[in-house]
Amino acid sequence: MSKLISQDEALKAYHDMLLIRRFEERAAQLYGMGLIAGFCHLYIGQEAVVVGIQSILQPQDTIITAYRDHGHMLAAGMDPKGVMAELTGRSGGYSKGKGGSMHMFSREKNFFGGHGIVGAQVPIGTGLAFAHKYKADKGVSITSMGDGAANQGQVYESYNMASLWKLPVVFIVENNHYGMGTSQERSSAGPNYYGRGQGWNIPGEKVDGMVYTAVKEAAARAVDHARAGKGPYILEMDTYRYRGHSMSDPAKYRSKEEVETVKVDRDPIDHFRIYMTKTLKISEDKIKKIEDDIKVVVLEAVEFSKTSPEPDPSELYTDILNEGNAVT
Amino acid sequence: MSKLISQDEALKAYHDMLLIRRFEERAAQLYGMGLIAGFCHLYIGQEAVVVGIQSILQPQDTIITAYRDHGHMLAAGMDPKGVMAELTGRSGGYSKGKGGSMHMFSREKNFFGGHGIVGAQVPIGTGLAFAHKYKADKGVSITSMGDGAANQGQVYESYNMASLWKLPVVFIVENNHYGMGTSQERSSAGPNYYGRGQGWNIPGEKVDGMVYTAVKEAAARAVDHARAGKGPYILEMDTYRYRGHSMSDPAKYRSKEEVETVKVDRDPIDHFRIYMTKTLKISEDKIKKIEDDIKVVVLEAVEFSKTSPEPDPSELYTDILNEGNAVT
Amino acid sequence: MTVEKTALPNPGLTSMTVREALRDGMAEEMRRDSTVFLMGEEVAEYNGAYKVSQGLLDEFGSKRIVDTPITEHGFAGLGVGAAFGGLRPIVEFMTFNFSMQAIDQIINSAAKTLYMSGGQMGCPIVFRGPNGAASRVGAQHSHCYASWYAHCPGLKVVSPYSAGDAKALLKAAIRDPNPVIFLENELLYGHTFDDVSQDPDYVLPIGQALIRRPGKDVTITAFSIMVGKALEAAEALAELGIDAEVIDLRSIRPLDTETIVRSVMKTNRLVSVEESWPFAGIGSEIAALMMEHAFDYLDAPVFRVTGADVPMPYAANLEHLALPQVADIIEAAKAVCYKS
Amino acid sequence: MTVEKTALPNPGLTSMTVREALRDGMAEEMRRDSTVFLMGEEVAEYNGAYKVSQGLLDEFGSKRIVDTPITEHGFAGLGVGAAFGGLRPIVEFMTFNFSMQAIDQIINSAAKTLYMSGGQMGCPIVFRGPNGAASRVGAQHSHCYASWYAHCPGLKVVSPYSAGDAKALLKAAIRDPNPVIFLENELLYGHTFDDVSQDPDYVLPIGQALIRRPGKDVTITAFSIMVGKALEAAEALAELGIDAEVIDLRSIRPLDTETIVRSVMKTNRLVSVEESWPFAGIGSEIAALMMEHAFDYLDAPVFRVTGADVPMPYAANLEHLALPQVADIIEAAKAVCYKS
Ligand SMILES: Cc1ncc(C[n+]2csc(CCOP(=O)(O)OP(=O)(O)O)c2C)c(N)n1
Ligand SMILES: Cc1ncc(C[n+]2csc(CCOP(=O)(O)OP(=O)(O)O)c2C)c(N)n1
Ligand SMILES: [Mg+2]
Ligand SMILES: [Mg+2]
Repeated sequence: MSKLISQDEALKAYHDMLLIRRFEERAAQLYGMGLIAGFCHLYIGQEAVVVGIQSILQPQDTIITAYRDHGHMLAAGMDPKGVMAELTGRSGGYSKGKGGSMHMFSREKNFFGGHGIVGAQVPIGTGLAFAHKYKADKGVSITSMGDGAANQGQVYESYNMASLWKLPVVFIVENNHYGMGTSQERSSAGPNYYGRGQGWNIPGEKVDGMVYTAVKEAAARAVDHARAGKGPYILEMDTYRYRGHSMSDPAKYRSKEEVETVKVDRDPIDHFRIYMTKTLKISEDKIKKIEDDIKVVVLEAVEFSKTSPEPDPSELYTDILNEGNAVT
Repeated sequence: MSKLISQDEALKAYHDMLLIRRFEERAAQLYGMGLIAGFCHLYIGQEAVVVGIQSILQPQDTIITAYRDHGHMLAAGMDPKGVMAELTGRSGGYSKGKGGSMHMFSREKNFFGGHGIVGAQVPIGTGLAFAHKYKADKGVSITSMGDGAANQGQVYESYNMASLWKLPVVFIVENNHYGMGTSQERSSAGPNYYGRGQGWNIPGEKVDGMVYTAVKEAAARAVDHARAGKGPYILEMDTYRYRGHSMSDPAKYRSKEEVETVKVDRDPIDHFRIYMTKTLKISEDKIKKIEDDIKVVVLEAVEFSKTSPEPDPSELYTDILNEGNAVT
Repeated sequence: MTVEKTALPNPGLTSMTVREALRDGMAEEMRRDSTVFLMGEEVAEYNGAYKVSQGLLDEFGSKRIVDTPITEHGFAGLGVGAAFGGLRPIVEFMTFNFSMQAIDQIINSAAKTLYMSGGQMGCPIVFRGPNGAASRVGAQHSHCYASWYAHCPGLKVVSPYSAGDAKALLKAAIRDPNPVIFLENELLYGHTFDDVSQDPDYVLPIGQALIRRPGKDVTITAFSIMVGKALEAAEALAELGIDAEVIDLRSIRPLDTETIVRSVMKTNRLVSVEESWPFAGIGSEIAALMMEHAFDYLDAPVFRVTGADVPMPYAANLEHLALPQVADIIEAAKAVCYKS
Repeated sequence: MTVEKTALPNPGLTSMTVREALRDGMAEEMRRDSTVFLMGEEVAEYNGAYKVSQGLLDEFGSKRIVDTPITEHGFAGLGVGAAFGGLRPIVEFMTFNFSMQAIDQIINSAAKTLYMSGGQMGCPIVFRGPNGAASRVGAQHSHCYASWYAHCPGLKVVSPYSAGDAKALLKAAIRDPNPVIFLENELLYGHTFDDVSQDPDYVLPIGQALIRRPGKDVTITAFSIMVGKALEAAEALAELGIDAEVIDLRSIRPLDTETIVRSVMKTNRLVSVEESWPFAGIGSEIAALMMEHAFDYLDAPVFRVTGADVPMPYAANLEHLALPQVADIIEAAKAVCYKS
């Protein structure tokens, strides 16, 4: 059993998880209104994963994931305004509106994207770990992928190099049991993902990704291992996405009951709220305050994302190449 | 312990292994004389692997490998003349001189190449297995790769599909312990290759690839498994290449002693010869006859490869596309 | 929309979307030849990410309509092996952007092996899927691969515009004994055309361009979705007194150079339209070919209308600027006619 | 061999092979900047499959000279991540043929991310290695990628001829804050040139072509090994009374259009030479550019000398026929000068 966490930590975790959920609920609305377009992949249901991991990271650690990335960004402390404005393709977005939902970055928060090609972030995250080791900055690379992505060959090429060279990387398989409309059973041979590192001498474990404390504790083990110079570690997070794959997916490949069961039995936020009130004895007032604050923050983000101007037409031809010889 | 094989089988196995060796020794000479150019990868030392596997195959089974392919071709019964003439780039070669050492094929013998891109033959071989299953022809695909190739991501993408769909494919890792100048230890994390299938529910075993009977027995288990519809199987063949990676490689990355030890202690042909005379009581005469026959066959191949004309210049523009709609 | 005119027998045309036409084309060929099968991500139970394979699983079952893991490198290679093994795979890329993961298998294994084997190892395979920009999907999902694939011998490269062409050319591609790159367009999937033959024997030879609008003042070449824009531009140009001939290339490799040259001999002017980047694009090739085959007929330099030389931006206004618009084609045509 | 002439200060030249020049270029930059490292197959203990990294492991150790497994997709992506993480990787492909396995990372991750991030995520990385045909290595090992990479914004593409350029441009590529594709040529590795600067501060800006031989009758453009063939052809042409100007492109993207146009304004004729396939090649782009920028100066259509439009054959006689030879360039130059 997990040991109890502090009230402060709980409040922060609750804040971060709820922010992600409320933020994305709004994003879905904006999508419906036509203010967001193209692909938009919601993280709703999976919030405990990123918030749990983030809770044990140090400032020099780096984070990288795929296109289902709003949660990672908000957990990393990126400004909801900048994220939402990127979703609407405005100049105030993190990529000045040029990247969109799938392609956002923050060097300041060490968030390295936001990648639209399934699996591509895995070697890149391994490269971030290579840089940590090279620079001896004691950083760890948190490299996330989906259950569908976990079949990509580049993942195993990365496992091999990470293990050979003992790179400080924690590979997170966010197993939400579907890659688009294909269930884990139909996409992936073998019993699990965390064990697939064995052939490369990489330890792994399965984690209840719906439970903040479970994620946090496993992440601490994995990150400590990597930071200590013992090489990579795999965490398979058992989680679930409530919405369709992206906004256009009616998700008919699974039953309403399946979704409802998870929502009722395992919702990371509801259950954490009960844990806060029942186990940690945090007052309803404190919790309510957070909920109210988040409402304001999200509304401000929405407002900003609507009023921030479109990028100037001249932006079409900027940022193609860096000038000069300075490292950016 | 293996049960004894018949004299006939032994004579055939000896013939095939020795043919490969003598053939390649000649090829090396022709290379030295400038009659063969470009890449030429010798199989010398690894002969027991292909000959052992071939001994249990059925006519409908298919074979595919990388560029170290002369052994596979001769074991599959391809004409040494056609193989040698391809090495010299002549019109009598299996690819009319257009393919060279790395790119030879025989639809007649179900030999599907000869591929120059490390790892590429693995999904292709898996596709041959897919075709076997689709056509329900009871065939098995024998798909070989090197220890270096076994790190390629496409191998694990293939493992996944082969296991998911229970394809009749036996993956052979010809572990000669080096990929060019890089030893297994420096290229590959994890203790072995045969166990890397576990994460995909694929059984595997390690085999002494220098011993014909050991190869044969393991191959029989693996091929039976695949043919029975139980899906893929991995065999890691512990073997050794005596020569450099290709003709230009002085192989300074390993000691002379290392090579000599293998040659003395484990040579597949020498040891098989002793087994024939000592254990199977085959007469020296019979063995001598094979050796003499091979000498003639190889000399004829050499002769053919020198006298077969270069391809007609018009061949430059043929075989780029097939005409018409017929399947070729 | 215009009705396609061809020299082949054409027993009655019907109206449908490009999406339906592609589906019907595959279904007809699968009925005709039991070695044809379709594989790709979400092609079976989901009926295709863009619903192009709607209903095929129901009709043909999971042996022939195969959902794959998200492993393009692996399943493209597997398709090549299946083709070597006597089958006729249709490999769907959810979008062609993902074909980069598989491109070694497409070029080194599918395209080059016939030659490397001295003619033994034909590889009858179709790689198909949406190519180029969709709507607001950003830089990693908007890449047009026409010029890359067309650069390489051993491949055929087809990119239809209308539903009728989509069906008849896809059928030809499936019957073709060579690897064919079949470049569709997501935005066209929902467009309806009334030029679709219902005759299951009707196929269109690969390699023939089509004059979609005859004209005498300027030739406009285009393919895929840009054909529509070129036709729109031609209408507008007519009002300006410029009579444009619009050629739908349909096939990029082989390219129907003769049809273009013949047109330029008449119009003496050429505007090439494509949505991809300019450098070494299809327009570059056409310009070079006109140099070689119609130099003395050109009254103005070939004008290339292309996508902007930038990764595709997400913002609505920038995306619009990054793609060739009707107005750009009109301006280009006016320029080569020396009218402003 | 000719000595390179440049506008930059050039404090003393020495003679060495292209192989040595590349090695020295890397070594100097590694001494200068501790974030520069080299990774690839056999680059360390073997000193490079073609010995380009000879001695680097000894000097810089295994932290900075890194042997990789044979996993191009993975290590190219790892290099991109390392670049994002603040390092300056040099990624060697044993040959560029194998870059196809990694091309998604090169295009989608390295080339497009700066744009997709609104300028935040620069990717200073060099992908280098031999490109195009070597000798008798067949279809899968002879592919020239100049046109593919040059098609794509977000990359720079360099392909030097001489040792001096190889060194000075590789140094520029390593210092460049963008992804640079550095296309070498295996057959040139052993060639000696006397144009190599020993000054560790000497770099050559990417994007400048060089007139290697001035002339007035016809312009010949070429890059990499074809520059040598073009120069040979020019000598032979001189004897026929044709004075050819030979331009070494050096950089393919950006292309130094201005230098070519200026030359064509003088000579009124252009022959483009490249070893790759014709369709949508560098010659196509140059022809299109000449249309646009020098149409009225052209007295003959641009002539493209290219590799044959076939996968590379192994047989000696066919390989010779598949590649542009000096005689082909001479014939082309005579043709555009209307001399036979
Ligand atoms: C290489 C590649 N192939 C296909 C796609 C299309 N695609 C986008 S997301 C996705 C499903 C990925 O599933 P998973 O890895 O489980 O992540 P999840 O969406 O569940 O978070 C697919 C097939 C892509 N973006 N990249
Ligand atoms: C994708 C790719 N990368 C690199 C090479 C160059 N190369 C050819 S063979 C080889 C070593 C392969 O070693 P292994 O798989 O162990 O096979 P072996 O040569 O020992 O039979 C390399 C690196 C290649 N042909 N293809
Ligand atoms: Mg998933
Ligand atoms: Mg090996």
